[in-house]
Amino acid sequence: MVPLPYYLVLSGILFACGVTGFLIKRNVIAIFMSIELMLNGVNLSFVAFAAHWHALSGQVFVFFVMVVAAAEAAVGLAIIIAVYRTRETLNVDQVNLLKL
Amino acid sequence: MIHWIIFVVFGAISVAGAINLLAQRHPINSALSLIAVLASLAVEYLLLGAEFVAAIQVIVYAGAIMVLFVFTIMLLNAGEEERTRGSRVAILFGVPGMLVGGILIAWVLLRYSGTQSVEAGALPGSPAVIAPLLFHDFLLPFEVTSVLILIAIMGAVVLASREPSPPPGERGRV
Amino acid sequence: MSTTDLNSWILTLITFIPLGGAILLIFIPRRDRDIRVFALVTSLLAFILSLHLPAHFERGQSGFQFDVNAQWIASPNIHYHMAVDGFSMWLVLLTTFLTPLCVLISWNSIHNRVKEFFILLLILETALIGVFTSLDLFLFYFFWEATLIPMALLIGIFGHERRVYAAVKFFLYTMVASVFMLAAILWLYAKVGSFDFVMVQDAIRNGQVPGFATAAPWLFLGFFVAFAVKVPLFPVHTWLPDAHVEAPTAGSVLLAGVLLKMGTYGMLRFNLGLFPEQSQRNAPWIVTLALIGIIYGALVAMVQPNMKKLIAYSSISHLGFVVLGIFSFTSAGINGAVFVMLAHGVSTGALFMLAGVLHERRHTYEIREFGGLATPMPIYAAFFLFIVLSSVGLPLLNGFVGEFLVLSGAFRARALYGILGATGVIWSACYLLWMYQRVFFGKITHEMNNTLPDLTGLERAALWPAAVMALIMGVAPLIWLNAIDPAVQNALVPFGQLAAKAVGQ
Amino acid sequence: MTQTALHLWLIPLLPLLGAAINGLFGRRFSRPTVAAVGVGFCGAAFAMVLFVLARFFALSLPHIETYATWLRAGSFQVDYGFYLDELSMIMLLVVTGVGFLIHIYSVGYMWEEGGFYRFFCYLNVFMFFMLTLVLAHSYLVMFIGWEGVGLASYLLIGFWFTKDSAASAGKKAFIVNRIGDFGFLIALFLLIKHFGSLTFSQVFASISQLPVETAGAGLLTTIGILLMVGAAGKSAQIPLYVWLPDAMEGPTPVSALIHAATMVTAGVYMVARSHLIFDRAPMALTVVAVIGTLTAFYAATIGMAQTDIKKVLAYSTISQLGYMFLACGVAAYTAGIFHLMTHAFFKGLLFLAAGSVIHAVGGEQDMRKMGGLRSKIPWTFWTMTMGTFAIAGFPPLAGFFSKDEILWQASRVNMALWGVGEFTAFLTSFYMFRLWFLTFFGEYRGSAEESHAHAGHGAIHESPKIMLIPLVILAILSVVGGWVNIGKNFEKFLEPAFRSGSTAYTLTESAAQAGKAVGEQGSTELLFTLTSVLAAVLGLLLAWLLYKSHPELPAKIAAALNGLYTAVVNKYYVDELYAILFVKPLVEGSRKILWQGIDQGLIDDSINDMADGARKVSDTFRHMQSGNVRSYAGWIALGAAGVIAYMIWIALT
Amino acid sequence: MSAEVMQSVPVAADYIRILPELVLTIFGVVVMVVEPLIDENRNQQTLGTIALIGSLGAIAASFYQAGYPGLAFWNMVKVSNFSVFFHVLVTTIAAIVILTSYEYMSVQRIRAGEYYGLILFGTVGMCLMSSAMELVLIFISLEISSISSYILAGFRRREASSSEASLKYFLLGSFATAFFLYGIAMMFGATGSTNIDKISQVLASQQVPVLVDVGIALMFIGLGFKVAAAPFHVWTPDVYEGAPAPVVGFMSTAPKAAVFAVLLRIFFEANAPGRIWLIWVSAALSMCLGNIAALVQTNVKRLLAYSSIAHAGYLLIAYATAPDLGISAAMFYTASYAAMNVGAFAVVSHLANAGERYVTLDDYAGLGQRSPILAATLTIFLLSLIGIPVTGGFFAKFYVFSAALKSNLVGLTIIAVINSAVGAYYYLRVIVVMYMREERESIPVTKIPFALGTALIISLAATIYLGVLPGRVLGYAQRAAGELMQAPASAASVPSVTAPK
Repeated sequence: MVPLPYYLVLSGILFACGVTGFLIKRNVIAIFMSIELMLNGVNLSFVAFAAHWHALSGQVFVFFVMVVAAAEAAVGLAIIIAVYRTRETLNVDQVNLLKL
Repeated sequence: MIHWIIFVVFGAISVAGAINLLAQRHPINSALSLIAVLASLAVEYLLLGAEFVAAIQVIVYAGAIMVLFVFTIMLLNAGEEERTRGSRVAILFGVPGMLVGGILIAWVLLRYSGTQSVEAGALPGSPAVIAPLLFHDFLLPFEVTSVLILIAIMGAVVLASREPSPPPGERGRV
Repeated sequence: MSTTDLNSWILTLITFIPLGGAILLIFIPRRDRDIRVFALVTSLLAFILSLHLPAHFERGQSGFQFDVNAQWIASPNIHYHMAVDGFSMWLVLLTTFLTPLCVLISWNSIHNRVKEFFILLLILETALIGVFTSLDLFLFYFFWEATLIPMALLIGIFGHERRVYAAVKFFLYTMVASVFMLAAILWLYAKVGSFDFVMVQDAIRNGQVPGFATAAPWLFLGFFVAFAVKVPLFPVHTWLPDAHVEAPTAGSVLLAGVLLKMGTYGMLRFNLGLFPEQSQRNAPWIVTLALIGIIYGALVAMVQPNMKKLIAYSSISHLGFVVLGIFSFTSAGINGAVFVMLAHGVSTGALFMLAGVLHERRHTYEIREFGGLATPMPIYAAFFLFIVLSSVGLPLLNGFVGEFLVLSGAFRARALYGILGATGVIWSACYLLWMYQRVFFGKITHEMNNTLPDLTGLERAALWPAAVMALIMGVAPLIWLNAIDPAVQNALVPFGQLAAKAVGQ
Repeated sequence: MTQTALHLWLIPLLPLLGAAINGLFGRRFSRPTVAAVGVGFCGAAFAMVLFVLARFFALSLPHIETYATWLRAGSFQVDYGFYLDELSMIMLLVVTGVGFLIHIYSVGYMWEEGGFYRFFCYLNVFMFFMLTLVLAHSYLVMFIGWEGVGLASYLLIGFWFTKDSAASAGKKAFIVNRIGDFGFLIALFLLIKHFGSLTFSQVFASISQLPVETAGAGLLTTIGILLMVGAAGKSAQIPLYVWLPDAMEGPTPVSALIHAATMVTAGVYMVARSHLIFDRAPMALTVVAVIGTLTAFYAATIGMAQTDIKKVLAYSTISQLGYMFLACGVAAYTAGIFHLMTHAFFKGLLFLAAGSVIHAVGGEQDMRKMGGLRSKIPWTFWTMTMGTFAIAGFPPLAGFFSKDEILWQASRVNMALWGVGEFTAFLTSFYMFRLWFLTFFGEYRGSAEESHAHAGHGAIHESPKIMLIPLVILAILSVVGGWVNIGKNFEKFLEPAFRSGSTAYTLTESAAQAGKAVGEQGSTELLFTLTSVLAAVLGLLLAWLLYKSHPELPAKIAAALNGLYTAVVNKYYVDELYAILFVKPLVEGSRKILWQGIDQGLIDDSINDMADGARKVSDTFRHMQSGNVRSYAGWIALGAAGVIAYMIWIALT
Repeated sequence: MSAEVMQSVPVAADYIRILPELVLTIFGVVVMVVEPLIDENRNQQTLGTIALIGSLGAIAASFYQAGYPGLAFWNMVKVSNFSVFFHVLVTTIAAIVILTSYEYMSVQRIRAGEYYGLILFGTVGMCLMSSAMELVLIFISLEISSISSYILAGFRRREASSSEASLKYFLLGSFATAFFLYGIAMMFGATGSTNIDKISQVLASQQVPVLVDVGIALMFIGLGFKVAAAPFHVWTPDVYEGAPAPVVGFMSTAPKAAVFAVLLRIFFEANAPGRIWLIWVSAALSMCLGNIAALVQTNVKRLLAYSSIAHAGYLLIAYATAPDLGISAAMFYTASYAAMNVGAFAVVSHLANAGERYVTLDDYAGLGQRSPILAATLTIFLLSLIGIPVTGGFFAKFYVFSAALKSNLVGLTIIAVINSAVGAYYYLRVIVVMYMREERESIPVTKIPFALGTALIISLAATIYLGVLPGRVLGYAQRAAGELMQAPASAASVPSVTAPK
């Protein structure tokens, strides 16, 4: 009998970890992974809420999120590759031509 | 009771994995720890009865997507990330902001999202019950995702494909 | 068509003929002479048409005339509402009168990008006329803003060395200021649900505007700031000298001749018309600013090394008279104020033309560059003297009538106002005569001045009308005052009521 | 209003027409044509005046003609209109008559000058405004003339505009006059405010209802004093006299016409015209009297030490004007006007004669470089002698009668005024004879021959007929001019113009009447007369002593009372004083403090600083765009925290 | 279940109600199919034309669609005047952008097939956003539009700046999306539904749980990011600078419009509580940051980026006002903003020339002489952006401000008015440079190609039309707003707020 909030808090923690990752990681790919982490956090709360409300649409939503995540992954990694081609680096701190 | 144990254990694993993801300096390790997170989340899904979701979580997410990641990492043979200090803002404002936000949300969730528990498999999300939703109620989104995928493919093609072109401006009219 | 249906069309025609001309001008091939001629014809046409106004204007009658009012936009409820009364009619004529002169005076002084120049000039004329004719607050605001762009471009493109700075300064000053007016207008619209000046006025007078009492001071200020910058009143006047010095002659003429009047006209029409109570409450400090403007402007003008700057500051001084007159709330004062607007338009316009003539020959406005010019160019000197006298306020010339009325009005309102204002009589003599002496009298100090050619036919053609007008306005001001006075009495009605209220309490 | 139309408007407009013709086309005319036009139209005006005079006694006075409304605002209205009564009649005669003569004279005097047409154009313009001034039926119309003559004198003083001194003199005249006009204007505003009109008839009608302001200064006193300020400006009284000496930069006929005969007397005329106001404002009258007396004396003292023949005459003019104000100040307006007339004759004469002298010695104006001209230019000498004796006040010449009348009237009010007056009379005769002796007696000290090179003809010579004729006529006038008042005819004639409900000096008047009654009045008057004659004679003797018999003395005396002398020679340094007190501070203050300080320093800089401030802020905002993704994420996270916190706070409250 | 089984297949009407999307998709596919079949140097034009036809078809479809209002696909989409408005807007933008791209494509040598394809597909997403009634669908379509713009931003692949822009946009974009998603999760958690109608019913029925507020907050973060509202605007300047000019023209208008539509739905139809101050602050921040930061910009694209932030701020004001005024005002604003901004960027992209070499203010010096037409056009757009009367920009601001005043948001209005005055300065700078500075080194100006010309004319016409006769568009917007308010939960009106002390 795990109370619902616990799931939610767990998801929250994961989400927070994702945010932190985005903030502190330098490697683009790692940052991207942190985003995935955030998405997963969200997914968890979807499923949890779905269970809470007995509404399957939550689970369906998760399904769609995964699709989106997949798409994003494809595009994102492509972009990363493109950047890598032009800049020879994966360190976001060094990807700052555009500023001011 | 058993639920408790499973929840705690895998919850712990996922969190640990998440933290490890942050801690690890080599992206490949991060990727692996992410996989761990995903896998343990799949278990949590099962615990909540979302069988179908759990399945694709493992197949699509932990499987396909992460493979993509690993592949990229290999392709670009990304090395250890050097801890350049490019951004003070992120540390000075970002992290505290994140903490505040996170704590607030957590607090709200604990305080206001009701306390009733969900027993295992509360809402059995077998493919059998998901399918009608997916192909009936959510037909349109489902179809639209195809466009999404299409775009993703195009994007990948455009961006990742090498430029077989002479230097710029040569054919550029003036 | 018969005059009656012409009456309903006339304002539209006058307003938009220049614009039409400008649009046609776009398609005229770039043969400068044709362009000039066309511009001249257009502006003359507008002038001739505008003569219809005084011809068919019913003196004696105080209300708006030549009224045309049609729905333009349903929401917001904007009407194409144009009409003139004694105040605005003459300002319209002033505009149409000055523009042809501007065309003439720029005939040779503008060599390159002639087309753009005259297009902008004509657009500017339309905008200016629109400001004076439109009775719909929105329409008014539109034309008000519309004057900004062509003027700024005229300064910025055809001006002299620091033209960009001047243009930007001009634009920003007036733009920023007019934003407050916009805010006020929006507020009024939000509460009254109409932009129509008359409706708004009635609504206010009948107290049908919720929350007016509390908002009134701010609304008054909103309008006032916009106008004060345009006038320009003392602390916010610094854009004017720069704008003038850099502007091409025609630009200066219209700027001093008409644009500044937009400000005073606005005060008269909107600040007095919509917020009599506030006007009275704020009069003291406004008048103080006006007086400062009169004296300060004159004194600063006196020490200007640059002819155009001098004239610019003199404008500040003269416009001070106008504001003084308006906020004296006496019939003499307001009559005078309106008259000063017109007189100043003519004489200062002419002064700028004259300065332009000199600049065309020597490419400088520095007074010390000249001296003894009366010998090589006697006719020019004569014109200059005549205009100087008219703006010094010599009786029988246009300058005197307005100033005298304003001052007597101010004096009636409060002796001190009149006295301080009257010192302006001395100052103006000082700076103008001194300037005149330095430029025209004495021995010729610079070689090249020996050979300066006297006025050309075109220049005379541009200057004669101004001079004659200055004389007529001085000798027979009644022609103007007849039409102005009823409007003044009309404007003063609420103040009478206020006074009555004050007595009642 | 007009019972029988006299077409008074023709009088001023004829000269204006002349001016217009000469001004517009004069450059293409030959000199004779120009002269003909200029003199002709002025003469026409004179003829018109005579025509009016012929009808004058048939009129019911004052005869008012209004032509059109000039301006109107609300209830306030001013018409173009003319006002003819004895006073304006006299003025008309003087102005047109003397003016006509001087026009004629100018033809000869200016013949060689460039800008001949300009000169006559200006002269006619002057005539127009002057006539408007004297004919005006309301203060504002008078103000037209008032300002206009100022303009004319500005133009004529600066006639030789290439001379900086001339140009400056013209400007100075105009501006100083403007200062006077300032007072005048304020007076007008007061009149408008309290009487709602500026028309003489209406203003006076309402004023005659008011009592005499015996107790302290009231409205009328204020108005009176302000008017006096105006008058002081126009008629060169202390403290605004400074422009008149400089005005001598103008051609001599101008000095004669404007700065001796007519314009400068406008102030007197105006005060006389407003006598109703002054009659009810004793304090104002006192002010007028005192200023007049002081000016008379003060100017005379300066006159003694001047060496420029025209300057001497200029100061003497100021001093004589002082007499006129003295007269007005004691409410003896007739006497004032009487002196005004005679002064017009002999001072006009003196100036023209001086002009003739200057003409003769080829533009030399320094008396020390003259002398012994008696034989060389007899006509000039004799006419000038007439003038000199007239102004000195030798009976039975014009000056004697008028001045005597003034002093007599003054004595009846206040002996101090009389005393100063008498002494001034002595000084007058002294400096005039000084001039006389220096110019015509002794031997020639100048160097006319070479100085003649430019003038273009031979040695010192008599002026042409056309210049002498006016001289003669004026000489005759300044001899006989005074006789009109024998048997008080002149006074009787003018008297109705100065009728007024009450007079400030009713008491003295009555006393005088009482005196008359006793019958000793005749004897006292005779006594006074003798005194003034004595003063004149003394002046003559002293002048003879110093400048004829013992020419070396003046230097000694000058050396003796050095400080005083230099002070006098330098006109008490008043110009310098004004320069230091007013002009400099004004100009420098305006430049340093107002323009560079406030305008550029305070306002513009603060605006620019604001702009810079905005730019700085903008720059800091720009640097938020560090270009680093993580920083951006940081901002977003921060914002997110804010939003979340806020929303939760909202939800819970 | 049975009821649904009754009609378990979508009927024809359903397809009509997604007709524009269908048309776009089809043409997108056609473009991609055709690309390989025709030779390199002609395909630019052809593909462009196909895409253009597609977008025109979509416009037609949207108008046609207007005749069939109602729900489709089991409450997934709801066709209403509201949705039609945004459909037309977005598709028109797409059409104009395609026109602008013709020249750009060939100059920059960008692969046309994918380019046009992405634009069309992206448009599909945007269209769906405006008609979607289901958070799932909103999410997906949002992703479609975002991802396509990520890719488009990186299309100048030779320039490092472009791919960097793409990366930044992508990373931050998905970062924000995660927040948005989390928000949805919260809403779902609070109401147990992801259907907007249902949500609004629930919210109307019961007293609003805290989770909803958190949800709103998180969603606002996500959406605020997309519309570049402070403090989530940071990405804008960089991305706009790096991305290809026409693309910027596209993504600074079309997706924004769509997202604003979503915001409208969520805020008004779902009647999100306690939003006003959120908007208040965000709007004020956006205006001030945008305008002030733009003052010293010398790169025109960046400058316009900041201006778009500022405009997002003005637009957001409408969301804090009473619904009956706010919605129509916001709709009108999006329309006119789209018109002028697309136009401006069309000019910019034309001047940018190969490799976007000329995008700094100095390059605009003397444009007045070089090509008066372009200069004049750009001037008009800039004036419209300033908000000078008889341009769309004026009425856009006007409606928003007066709506704000009517809702007693005096303080916010004053801030906005002052800001628009400040904003005038940097737009003016561009005009000044164009007309009053002499150009230093001569910069080539190619003659305006037909396609671009038409694009310019259209957007110019739109700008002026909205400025002279805003009546019809506004009227339509008001009707749409009315319908939106008919939604069940619309009863609750907005509490009026006064300016902060």
